[in-house]
Amino acid sequence: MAYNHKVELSKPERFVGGHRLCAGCGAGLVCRGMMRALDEGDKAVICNATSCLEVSSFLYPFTAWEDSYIHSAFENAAATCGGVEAAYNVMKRRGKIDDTYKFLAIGGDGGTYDIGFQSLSGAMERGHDMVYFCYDNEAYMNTGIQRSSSTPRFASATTTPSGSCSVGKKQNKKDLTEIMAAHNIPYVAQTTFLGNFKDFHEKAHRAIYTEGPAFVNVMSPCPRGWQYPTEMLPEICKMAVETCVWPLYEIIDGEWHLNYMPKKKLPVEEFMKLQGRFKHCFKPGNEWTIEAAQQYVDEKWEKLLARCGK
Amino acid sequence: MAKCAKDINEQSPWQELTPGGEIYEGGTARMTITGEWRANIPVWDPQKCKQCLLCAPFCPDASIPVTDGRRGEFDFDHCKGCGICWKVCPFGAIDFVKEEK
Amino acid sequence: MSIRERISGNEAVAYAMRQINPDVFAAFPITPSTEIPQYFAQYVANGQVDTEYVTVESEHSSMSTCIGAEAAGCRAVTATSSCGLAFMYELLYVASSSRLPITLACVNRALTGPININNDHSDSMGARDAGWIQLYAENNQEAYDNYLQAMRIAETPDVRLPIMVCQDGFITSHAVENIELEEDEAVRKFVGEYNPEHALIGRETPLAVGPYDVSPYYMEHKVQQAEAMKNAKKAILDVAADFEKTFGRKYGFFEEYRMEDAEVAIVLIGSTAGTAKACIDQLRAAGRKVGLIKLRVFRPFPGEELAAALSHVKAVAVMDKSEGFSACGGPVYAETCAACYALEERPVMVNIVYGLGGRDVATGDIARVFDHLFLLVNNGGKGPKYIHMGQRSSAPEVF
Amino acid sequence: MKNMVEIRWHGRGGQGAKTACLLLADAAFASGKYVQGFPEYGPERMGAPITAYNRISDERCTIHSNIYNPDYVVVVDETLLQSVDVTHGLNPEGAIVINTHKSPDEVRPLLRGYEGRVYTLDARAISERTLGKYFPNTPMLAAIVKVSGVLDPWRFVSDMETSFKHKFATKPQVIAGNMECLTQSLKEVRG
Repeated sequence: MAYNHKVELSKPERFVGGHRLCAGCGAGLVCRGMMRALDEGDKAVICNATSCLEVSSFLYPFTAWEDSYIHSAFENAAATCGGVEAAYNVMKRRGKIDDTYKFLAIGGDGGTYDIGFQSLSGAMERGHDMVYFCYDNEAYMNTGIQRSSSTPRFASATTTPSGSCSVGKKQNKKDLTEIMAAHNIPYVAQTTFLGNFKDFHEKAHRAIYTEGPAFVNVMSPCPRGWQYPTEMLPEICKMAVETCVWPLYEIIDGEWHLNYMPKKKLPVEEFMKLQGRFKHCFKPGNEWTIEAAQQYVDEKWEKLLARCGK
Repeated sequence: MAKCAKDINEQSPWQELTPGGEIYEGGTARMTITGEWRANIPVWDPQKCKQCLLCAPFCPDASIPVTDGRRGEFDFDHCKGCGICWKVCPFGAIDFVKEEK
Repeated sequence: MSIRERISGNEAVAYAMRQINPDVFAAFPITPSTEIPQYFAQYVANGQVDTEYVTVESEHSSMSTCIGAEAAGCRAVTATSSCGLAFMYELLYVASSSRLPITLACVNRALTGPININNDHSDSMGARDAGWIQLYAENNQEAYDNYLQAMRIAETPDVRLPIMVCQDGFITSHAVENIELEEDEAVRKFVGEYNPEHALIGRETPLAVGPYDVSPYYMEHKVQQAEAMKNAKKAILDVAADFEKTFGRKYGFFEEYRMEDAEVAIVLIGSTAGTAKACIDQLRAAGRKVGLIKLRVFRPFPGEELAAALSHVKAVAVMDKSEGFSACGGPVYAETCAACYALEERPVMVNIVYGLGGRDVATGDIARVFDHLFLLVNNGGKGPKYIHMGQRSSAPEVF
Repeated sequence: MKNMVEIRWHGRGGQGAKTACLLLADAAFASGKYVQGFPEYGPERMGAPITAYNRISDERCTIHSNIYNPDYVVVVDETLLQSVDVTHGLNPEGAIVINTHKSPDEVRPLLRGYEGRVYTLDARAISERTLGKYFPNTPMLAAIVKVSGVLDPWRFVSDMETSFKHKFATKPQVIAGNMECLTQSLKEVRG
């Protein structure tokens, strides 16, 4: 069914205000969008990795979730979710429940790319009927902006600060979306917050309503960690896509689909210059960092185009 | 034992708290008034608003209520004043100003 | 009618699991508990159970899976040993603090390192403060019987705590012995159905589990957990009483063996109790008043009851099959001493750390412990209190 | 302990010594005894020396230690005689049974001065003859039953038939061979 923005936005809110995420936090947008992608009438259980989101959305006795929710630890959202799904299967089989439930795991890049990676990989391999959403804000924000394997090269984080002898993080960002695609699960996608949220919504909906495991990677800017004024979030997301730093694509049953081709691919500095974490890259003498970042994006983009048959 | 979040507070004795910190209802975070965090406030002009609803999904705090395809006044109990809605409005129907408290 | 059989301790636990037909089994192999998920996999393959059998990629995920499944309103079980239990460590706390009555079959094995696959209690003793109920078995019969009682104890509404059913790796897990099994129907009737009031799925209202707990709530939740562990004492005895009524075998917090007039006694846990009983029979035949207390329940710790049982004894050797590295004794010793502190007249108490990493203990070793206790009775309790037994040494040692 | 018999098995990983030990426990259990059958485990793999134990008695044995003074020893692989002190602690009133084509007198010099009874059985020959393959554990099981007298041999044979019928329910053609293997072994033990 075609995306109808007004209809989708008129649904009852399933991730409510009153949570304690920072003003302008991208994670809140992922949660709202993810829950909106559920068909009305379908119930859900959310399994949350320890993260900014967790400590902000279920601070006893206040839950921001209208649906059942479980947080167990930092590194095991996927396995916990698998356990809930297993319980559902057996309860269904034994005729103990009639309702349809969907199982959504959600973690930040720390709980997904790094400490929770084994748990995620295992759950996806086992084929649980669940979706794992990663709200990727490219560092351990909950503990104070330490680098993760998702932090892009040259970003300044509190454990990879820029300094007279440092231009920020030394390594490139791990490509988790590709790694998840290599699990040969039925659905993998990456998206972010754009325009009327059509891209996000359609991917979240497809992920939830694909039988078997699915993974959605959502670039979710963090104003504090990326050092930008809160209201700049939409612009940053737009630039991530227009520069091809964060291409929109999905892998359906092993087939790669590019969802958006920029009319004119913008230089990567258009994305970087909006954020304080790359500020040092623009200092005289550090021009090479931007060149290197550009080269990396270009290489990745060409590979992606080839994979998507473009 | 208290069953509802509204009956639980920092004066509740241990016998009154739910075991393991469970909560048996959804959306109790609404009781938290995060609107107090705000320094700047969005101001909506219904006259200029074309009801395109581009602002609504961009609110991290679910503070732009939408009913039957039309948005209403901000939920100032929960709006933290991030200003994203002001930025995404294509029609200048949302202003973003310092809040006088 | 009981069924006369001969099976190993691992098979006994797997057999109990089959009879109970739990909702979710999260499986990951580790020696010596591996056979339990293997037996169970065969039950699944043969259609003898309709459990959701989840073959996870690690023990960390097996406990996580159990947490998710139990919170969803199901009976979730797993089995592990040693490093596997250690890998679950954080989740053990999550399970107990979230008040999820998960059942874990722990086949005790030395905790690395150096790596060693044989028996001691360092794995479960390391987890003793994780908020789990812990039952220990002397033999395959007790492993089976404890397993049948475990869920009812754990799921008691004012308890709601996870439970670890322990037995000694290889010594009982891989030893075929005679056992009395119960009929499937009788077991199912005894164990009953699990229908928690609140669950993540299948209830009118949603459930949220695992909050961030700020200081004004955290302590209250810990007090609740502590109360639950106290309540577990009653639940353990209630379930044992019903078990005895149903199946005829009697259980309590501990077993007293020839303690009535004992002058000296040993306190220990697990399979060594059987070896000690054989030794005690020999010594009693020679007219020596020796006895044994075999702890079945270590969490909750039956301190008052244990102190009462030891109150008439002159000297006690508390034998720990794990090193606590406290430099002053193992965990069973520390807790037994603490319990006996309230006695007006306390026995002389020594700690003997033994059997680490599968170091074998024969009846002769136990006899030497009793000899030492009589020596202490006669010398007024002089000498070291923290003793290791069974190691080679280039210096003179107590044993 | 009334009438308790303790047996120690020596074999190599993968040869079935542990299985034979458990089968003996099964057979003794079937005849109404209290049994223990347990292997001593290490991290070793196929081919490494392994030890397994049986206790068989008329009442429950609670002892859970290894066996240091066995009444009987079974050696499933004669090459172990070079490297393992198989008669260590063996009761001089008891006996040892060795899988070899040699006679008891021929192997006695390898037993480090053991003065008790020595029995041999050519398990390879019997096994290859009756089963078409080398499975030493079935012949050695029969041998220890006969030598120890812990079970009535013919009652044992009939119990084993029941057990084989259960074990080989899907391939009944192998039952006859196994039964033949047992009976020939009982007859051919040399001592």
